[in-house]
Amino acid sequence: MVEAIAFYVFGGLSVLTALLVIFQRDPVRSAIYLVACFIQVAALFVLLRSPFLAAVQVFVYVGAVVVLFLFVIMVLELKKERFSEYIHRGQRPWALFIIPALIGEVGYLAVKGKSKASLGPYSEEFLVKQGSTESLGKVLFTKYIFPFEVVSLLLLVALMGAIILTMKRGKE
Amino acid sequence: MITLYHYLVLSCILFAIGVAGVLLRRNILIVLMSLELVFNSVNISLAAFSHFLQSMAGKVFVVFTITVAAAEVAVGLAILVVIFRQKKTVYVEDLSEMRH
Amino acid sequence: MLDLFMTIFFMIIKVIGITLILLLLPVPLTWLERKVAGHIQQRLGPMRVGWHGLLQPIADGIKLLTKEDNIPIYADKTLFKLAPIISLIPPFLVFVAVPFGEDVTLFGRKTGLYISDMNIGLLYIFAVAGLEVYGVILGGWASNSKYALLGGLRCCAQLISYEIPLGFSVMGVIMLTGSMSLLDIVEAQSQIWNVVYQPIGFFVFLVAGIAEAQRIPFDLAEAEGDLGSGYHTEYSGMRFAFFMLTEYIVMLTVSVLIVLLFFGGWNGPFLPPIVWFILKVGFFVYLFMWFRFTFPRYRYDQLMSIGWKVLLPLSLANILITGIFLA
Amino acid sequence: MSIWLLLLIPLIATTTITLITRRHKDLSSYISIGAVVLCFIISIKPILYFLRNPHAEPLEQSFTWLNIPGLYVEIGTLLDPLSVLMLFIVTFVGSLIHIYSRGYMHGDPGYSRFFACLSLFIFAMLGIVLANNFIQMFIFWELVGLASYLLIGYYFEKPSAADAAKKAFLVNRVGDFGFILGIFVIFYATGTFNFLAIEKQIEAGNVGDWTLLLAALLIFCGVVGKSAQFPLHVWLPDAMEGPTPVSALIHAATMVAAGVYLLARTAFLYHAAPPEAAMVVAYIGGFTALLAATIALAQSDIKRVIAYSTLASLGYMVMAMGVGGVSAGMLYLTTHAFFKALLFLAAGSVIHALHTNDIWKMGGLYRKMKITGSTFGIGALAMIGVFPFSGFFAKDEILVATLASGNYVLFIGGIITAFLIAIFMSKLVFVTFFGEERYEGHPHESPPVMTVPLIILAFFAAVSGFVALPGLEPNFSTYIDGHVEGGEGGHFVAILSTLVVLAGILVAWLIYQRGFVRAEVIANHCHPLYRVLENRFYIDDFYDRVIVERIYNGIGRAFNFTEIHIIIGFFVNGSAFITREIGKALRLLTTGRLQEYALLMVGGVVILLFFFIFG
Repeated sequence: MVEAIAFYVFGGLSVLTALLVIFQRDPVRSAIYLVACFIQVAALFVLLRSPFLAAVQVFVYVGAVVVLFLFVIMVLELKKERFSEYIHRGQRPWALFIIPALIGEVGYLAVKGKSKASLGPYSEEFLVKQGSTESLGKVLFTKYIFPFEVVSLLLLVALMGAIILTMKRGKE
Repeated sequence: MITLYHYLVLSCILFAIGVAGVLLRRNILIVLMSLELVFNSVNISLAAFSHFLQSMAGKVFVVFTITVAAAEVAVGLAILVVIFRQKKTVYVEDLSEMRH
Repeated sequence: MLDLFMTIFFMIIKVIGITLILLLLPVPLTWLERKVAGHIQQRLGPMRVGWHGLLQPIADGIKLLTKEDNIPIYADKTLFKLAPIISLIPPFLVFVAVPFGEDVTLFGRKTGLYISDMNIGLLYIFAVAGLEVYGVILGGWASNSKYALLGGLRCCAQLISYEIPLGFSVMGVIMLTGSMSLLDIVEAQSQIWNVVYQPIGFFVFLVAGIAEAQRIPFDLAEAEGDLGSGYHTEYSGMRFAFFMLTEYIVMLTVSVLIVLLFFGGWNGPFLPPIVWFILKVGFFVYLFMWFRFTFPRYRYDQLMSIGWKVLLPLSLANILITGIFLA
Repeated sequence: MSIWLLLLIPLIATTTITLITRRHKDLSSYISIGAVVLCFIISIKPILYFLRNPHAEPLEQSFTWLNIPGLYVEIGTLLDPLSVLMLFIVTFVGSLIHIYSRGYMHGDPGYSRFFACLSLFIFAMLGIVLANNFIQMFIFWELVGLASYLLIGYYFEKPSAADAAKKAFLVNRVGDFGFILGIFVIFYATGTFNFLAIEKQIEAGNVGDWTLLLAALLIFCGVVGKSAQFPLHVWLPDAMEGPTPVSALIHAATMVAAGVYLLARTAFLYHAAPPEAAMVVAYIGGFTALLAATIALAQSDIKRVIAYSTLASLGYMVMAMGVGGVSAGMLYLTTHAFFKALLFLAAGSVIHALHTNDIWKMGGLYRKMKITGSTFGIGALAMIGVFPFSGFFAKDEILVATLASGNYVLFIGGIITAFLIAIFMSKLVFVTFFGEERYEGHPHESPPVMTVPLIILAFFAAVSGFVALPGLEPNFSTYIDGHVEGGEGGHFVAILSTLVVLAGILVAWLIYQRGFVRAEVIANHCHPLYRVLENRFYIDDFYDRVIVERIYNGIGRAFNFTEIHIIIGFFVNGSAFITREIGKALRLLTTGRLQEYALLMVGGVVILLFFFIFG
């Protein structure tokens, strides 16, 4: 009961804020609604019994990614856009047709699709006993150690790439 | 009772909103933000699968997705800044050099 | 049913209690800071209002409350009003996971001196503390003024940069304890404080903590010399007071975290735990004030290079060394 | 484990030099020398082990490289007396040549490149020696080809050197083509590449006669290529274009020895195959020896003469293998490694001093270069096969084995070859080091870094033959073969060959030292013959005129036609045309607007999902 209420509140808010993100004319406000949306998603992660993911969500998305967005918005001094030009007009009729179709199809698949997957060993009792974060960590550093290393390398490369891209090249 | 399907439908709606943002907005920053929305919707469905199928793989992949998203944003925004320095615009359709 | 009621009741009591403490503590702290400043600079500090100026903060408060609430014409009004509140929320959220002592018995019920003991406590604290930057950056943006914007950007870059060594410097402690719960971490220090094992970690945490609290020598965001007054240039009255409040609470948070992570929390001989806790936190709060009137401010590029080129490698080295010793 | 180091060290050395230390010439040379010397030190242990236990079982180590159904390929090492002997020759003589090179190549701009190639060469050669299966051997076999290509073409800015390198490479490819076909035949028949396993299968009689004959002849093709037997011998004299230490390395220790080693390694094959196979081997060898010795008479380039002497020696060795004298052939290989390396290095020392290759521009050098002269003399005596120098024992064993096998034609050919070798080797010594001084400039003795290897090699060239003394136990042949070969007619052969050889030296002495008959007079009298010899029986010209110009160019023209009209005209330009037309149509879609692409993408997903749901 409580869980259902929480789901509908957080889910509804996340949809609402997501809509606000894409229909704001002021990029700063978009970013702020994005933060709100991310926090709702973090709450959903808590509902899904993964507090670690929630914390990482807040840490990375809210604490870093959106701050970066804001930072760029401010560095570039992007102001509110005029009403007539913030949406790509030529695309609108197509998008109006495609987006509902997408929702309908994926939603249909989500509800009607039959999952053939079998249940894994990580039941709720198991997670409570073992600690969900500990279980995640163990899996991450044993079975998925190679992708983990690859991803960390990717992050490093992206970091250096970003630095080098934006570096002002001497005096040309 | 909240089931996997609730989460999947929610994720689907968020995904569609994100795609709509990518398709409709002219400001490349908002396009990137919409991409983040798409990432998040996928994360929700991954975490939901992980929870309801009692498997760890989904959560592990959420961690990876978040990392990759962070990398993507860093590089994407860096490119954006460089483009802005050169062309003084953030509108996607102004950036069509690759056509030639 | 009663049990649930009592749990909720205690929860509310604790939340209110901590909120009150956090809201009121800055009041004496401002007085203390001015007194410390005065004595370090060989003068008396506030003396007029009350005995040795004790009532000075109240007078200041009244003054701030009655000031004109000025909003610049070209400011983004919603965000301008929102920013101080946003900046005040994260420090409060941090204290959800911060314990003040061991379990005590109240009205015949055992209860912990904390709101929630999470097993990802530290991660939560850092995640929430990272949100502090929003108040700053939005305040700077909303004011629609060059000084405020520059101050906001600087401050944003500073906070983000120093969050990284701050987070990494704690890794050593987490590795030693094997837990991210602050209760476990404090408990693990009942014999020897972590600072003995983690001198580098402590140093990095202290420096990065000062930067996170935007105290001198890292108060580049304010930098009244070159930026007027940083991101809150345009703020006045209570909105300004909110930012001040935030600064003090963050300073308090950093001190509390230092004590919990590196100086054994409330562990100590003879005296009751809560007294030890207050003493230790007080010492670090005093240390911060002392720094403020002792060190000159860094230049902005120096600040950034300290963060990325000194603290970050140091904290990484600390993780490495700890790992080697643990392995 | 240490066995794998033998492969690893030269490889590391060559990569280090190529990638890191290329700019530091001295360091590069030290790395390369250090690597080969280290290999020598490491190989001492197995050498001593097999010296103490000559009848020990072969030591094999291997791990899987490829394992797919029907094909099992391993990477492995095989240590037995044979490979250990080769190990010793390669690393020991290789070390001396490396050290010598430090002096000889001094001041050369490509110093580091040279040493990197040397290390690569050693790596490849050790790979051949240690291989326990055909595939691995073939890989390193090709690597040797590559290394030799690089080294022969070391002075690649010189067209003749580049041509020589190309020639060596291509001629070797011809042989290697046969070699790999042979490997496939063997694999087809036995299902394995491993030497020991193949040997077991053949001994068990699982392989038919014709298959064996075919396999033996095809594998011999590889030998003909690498060991420069007739008709693929043409690359070896041209390989002189490389620096002299390279010639020493190719001729003495490594490349050409590989072919003989392969014959010894697969001796079981030739034992089991119908005798025709061995006969082909023996006659090709014998013919090559005679041919080379004849050609050598009329050559005047010091390195070229030695090169033809190598051809003659190789002919001897192959002939020995063919008549079943494996240990005799290996003994010749061993001693040859010493004296041929010695001859080349000494010749190099002379060239280093005079900067010319023409023996008629030398003479009387002994007075100026005592060490070089005397060591060259020892090498020549060993090569000629004068008692008690090492070559005598080796040649003797081969001739005895030939006689014992009943091939009188070959035996007589061998004797004649020995006579001819004696003539031109002594001619070389007399003309170069004695007689009147015809050189220009002021030659002087080479530095110690060059002469010390010469002295060491001279010592071994002089005495290494004694390992084959009949009384010795373990004797060289028991060491290699496990049994002593028939000594029938031993004394007769020994005396005969000594007499022949002495006669040869006498003839040379009379002509070139005493001037009893002037060389020019002979040349004029037998003018046509002399021309034929001088032009190497026109074999190279035959290859050039017939094979290269007619066949090769004819095929080239055919291919050229196909290339221009069918491949380029139809396929290349046609596909380009089609692509261009499609591109013109598709260009309308390529607006360069990111979001339109995204729209198309999402639209595609929607359509796909539609078919997924309702299809």
